[in-house]
Amino acid sequence: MPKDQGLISWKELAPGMFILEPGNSVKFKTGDWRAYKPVLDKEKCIKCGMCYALCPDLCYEKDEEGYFICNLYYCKGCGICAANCPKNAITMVLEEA
Amino acid sequence: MRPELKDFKGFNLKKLPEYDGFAPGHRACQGCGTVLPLKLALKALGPNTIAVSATGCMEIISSPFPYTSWRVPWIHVAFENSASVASGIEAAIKVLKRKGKISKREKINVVVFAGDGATFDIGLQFLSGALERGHDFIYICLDNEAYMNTGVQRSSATPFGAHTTTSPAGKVIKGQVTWKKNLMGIVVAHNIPYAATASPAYPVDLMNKVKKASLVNGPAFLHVFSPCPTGWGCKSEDSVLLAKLAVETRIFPLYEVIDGKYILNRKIDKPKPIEEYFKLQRRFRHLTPEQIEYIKKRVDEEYEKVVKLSECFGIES
Amino acid sequence: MIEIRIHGRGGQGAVTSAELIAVAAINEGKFAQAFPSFGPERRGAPVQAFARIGEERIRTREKIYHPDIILVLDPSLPKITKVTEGLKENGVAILNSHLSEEEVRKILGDYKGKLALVNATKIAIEEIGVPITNTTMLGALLKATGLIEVKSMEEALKERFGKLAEKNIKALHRALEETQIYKGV
Amino acid sequence: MGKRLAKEVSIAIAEAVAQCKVDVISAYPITPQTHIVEHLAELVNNGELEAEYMPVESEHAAMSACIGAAATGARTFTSTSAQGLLLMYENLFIASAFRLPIVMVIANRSISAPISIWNDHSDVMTMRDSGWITTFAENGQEAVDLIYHAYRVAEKALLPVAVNIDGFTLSHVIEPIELLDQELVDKYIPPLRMKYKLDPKKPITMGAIGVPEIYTEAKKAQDEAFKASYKIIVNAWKEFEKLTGRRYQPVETYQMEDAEVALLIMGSLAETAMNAVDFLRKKGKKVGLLRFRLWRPFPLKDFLRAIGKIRALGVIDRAVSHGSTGGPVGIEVRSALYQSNKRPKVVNFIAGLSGRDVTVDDFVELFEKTYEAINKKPKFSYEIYGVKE
Repeated sequence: MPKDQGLISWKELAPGMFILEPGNSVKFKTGDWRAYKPVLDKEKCIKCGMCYALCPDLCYEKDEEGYFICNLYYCKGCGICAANCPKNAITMVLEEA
Repeated sequence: MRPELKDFKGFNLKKLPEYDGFAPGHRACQGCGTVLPLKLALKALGPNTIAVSATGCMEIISSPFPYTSWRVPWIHVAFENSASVASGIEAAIKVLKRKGKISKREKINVVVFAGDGATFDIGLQFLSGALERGHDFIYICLDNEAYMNTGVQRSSATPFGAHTTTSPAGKVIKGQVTWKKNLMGIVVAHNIPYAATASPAYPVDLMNKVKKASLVNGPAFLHVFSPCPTGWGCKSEDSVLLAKLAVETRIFPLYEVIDGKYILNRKIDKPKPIEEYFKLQRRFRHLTPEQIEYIKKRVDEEYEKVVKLSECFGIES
Repeated sequence: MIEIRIHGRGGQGAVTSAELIAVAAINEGKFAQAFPSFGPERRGAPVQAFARIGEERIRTREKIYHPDIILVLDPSLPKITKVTEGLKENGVAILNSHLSEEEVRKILGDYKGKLALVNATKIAIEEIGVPITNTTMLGALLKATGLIEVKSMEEALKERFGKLAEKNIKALHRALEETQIYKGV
Repeated sequence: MGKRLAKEVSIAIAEAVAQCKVDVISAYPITPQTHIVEHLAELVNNGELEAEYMPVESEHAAMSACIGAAATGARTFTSTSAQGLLLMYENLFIASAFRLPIVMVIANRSISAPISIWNDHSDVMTMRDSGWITTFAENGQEAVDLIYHAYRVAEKALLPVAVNIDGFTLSHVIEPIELLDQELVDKYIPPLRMKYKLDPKKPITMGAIGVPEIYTEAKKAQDEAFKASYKIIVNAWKEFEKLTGRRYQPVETYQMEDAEVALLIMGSLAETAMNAVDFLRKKGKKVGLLRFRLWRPFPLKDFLRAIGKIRALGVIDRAVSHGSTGGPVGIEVRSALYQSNKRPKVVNFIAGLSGRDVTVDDFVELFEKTYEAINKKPKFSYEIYGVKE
């Protein structure tokens, strides 16, 4: 079993099995849980930030132009962003196989 | 109004803080309406925060070794005792500040995240003790209305009529037979400075309430409505919509109680039909017209109580 | 090693007298041990407390079954419990009583040993203002046994009672004067 | 050196805890430990001790609060007995797995039912697998010294320590006790510095899920740390001896040099038993006494060394392990001897339950019963001694 699945020597564990690296779940890909992906229509987008606020998976990041872009490494495809976009700028599209 | 809240400034949706105390890569279900308010709360609190989790979904999805989604210091001890653990942390901070081992100027938020089972049921005594002792901490109950972590068993927060695996919609008894416990009433009876209900459908309101909770000296409590697509049998994209409908149907009124004074945040004069809320969820699919009638009546009664309480203090939202 | 059993009623200070005996003895450089009987009794019920004094380290945790001394704080107790139970033949029974030696021996039944009597209730009411006889009875103990120096007991009382010590010391001294000692028969 | 004063053991313990400059005390009343936390409350409220005193709503909360406080870097204390210990049970395992240096005094008391407030060891024996360093005091002086020792060891080993004192028979006894001078305490117990704690400047995650791929490793790491604490414990006692002249060892012996029969006891009963040894020695019987001061980690080597050349050992347990092959100590001792070449006959007595007095006469009888085992195989694997038939 590879190390990133947790199998390491007991000698390498911090006391108490504490995890010393904060927020290291960023390394963990949840994007492959997804069947649908959000697609943004920048024409309609008003950069209100609702998708950013409501994404349970913290996928949205602001780009240089101020648009909120979904990081598909994490996006599980729940569709909350699309359902709550006030301008219907996001559509959920079936992932291509 | 409490002096700590005098200069309170709310958040702006367009300019939310960049810092997230919670990291992506967590294992919550698609469309989880419980991790969503958790994320928002940590955003509101910022990095100078110590978090305590009760056992439950949020603890499980955030910490499968060797990964952690917590960017703030975090501890999980057991199911029932997160309020006591937090009170120990708060006491330690207090005395270590007095002894000069922690800088006196440093404001450290101590926040608990616990589900409805951990709060309404198994941890109620611990919560009561911590509130009564007056620790300066924030307790956030993420209420998804059943024991989701163990496979959707009923809790005392499960709504009347709802199907769960231990309150099944049977041929004779159709779902939960009791009304949801009035937790806010219990909490408010402890005379704490700040208590509020909040919903992820109103993210800025929720964050503002978390911030207020952190500003007041003494215990603060947030009862947060937290839709669970898996447990409720709804579509993952509907969890925010359901949170919104719960407010608009008067099922989950949004209000604050500051020093015992009730403030209704959102008056619902023309409530949406409760059926709109029910029909999106499998847990209510079996409800009989009589049950729905009973629920409607009781929901209105409970809502009116909050309206009356807020009117008697005469504070406009 | 001398073993003392104190009989009182809950709330009369039996435990405190055991404590004072130990404190005074330890302050004299002796070894001592004091402990209550650990029962569910509440105020008013007959209770016991124990003390041991020795020249060497005391190394037993047994209860006291064969005391050298019994100290009875309440005049009504001998009628309801056999206070002399297990008392050594050459021991001494120290009782709070206004009765005569003869009358007391009658109540105690077959007890033939040394006896010390004092009307501690009267002294306590007159000197302290309450019928709590524990400190008065300590005076009787000192008179009857010479086990602890009066000065050490006074110090122990001061340590324990602070401002209230003075009245208790007075009661103690009156008991030292008024205690009557009767040899065994 | 401190002054020799007459003190109730509970009061002396509280004063020693205060001398150790504890930061957070969480307390819930239960007989017979109450005097300890009452006196600590007095010291805090009189301004004599700078600490947070948490009058929590249950023992479960008491241990939970200790975990929270210790995880934040505070020196903590709590105390309990019997049902209280059982109520905090699940937290005991978490405290040790988190490697938190919590110190707890257990004023030992029997477990319900029937409800009883008196002393035996049935409470502490339930926690023997919980990963707490566990010591037993024989008298008031030792109880106090074990407190100093507990903080020193807990913070070096990063493990919680439970100091056991017999309820009432120690907790409520007044006897001469010497507290250390404050300077010595400060020397012996340096300020607590936790490398890993809840600190926003250096965030860590405590209490993550141990998936099947890591749980075993986590337990192995904990077990190794626990075993390694033995050295820390012994060294702390050596250091204590240097400072105070008072000598402590994991296994205490009395008249064991040439003993052919011995009793093994834990706690304050051992003092009474010494009188029985003296009595029998005068009669020419070669008897001796063993006492575990350290119960966890189990002092295997010390024990094997201490038994010398005895032919029979009577193990006195103060708890019942229903349907087992002995009392908890008896089982442990038999298991320890199994791997050894030295194999005295072992008889196991359960005595002194719930404050039932075990007198010098009783110990004489127990010695006699143990003697019998040399030539005669006992009919029982354990005997509940002194029970009324």
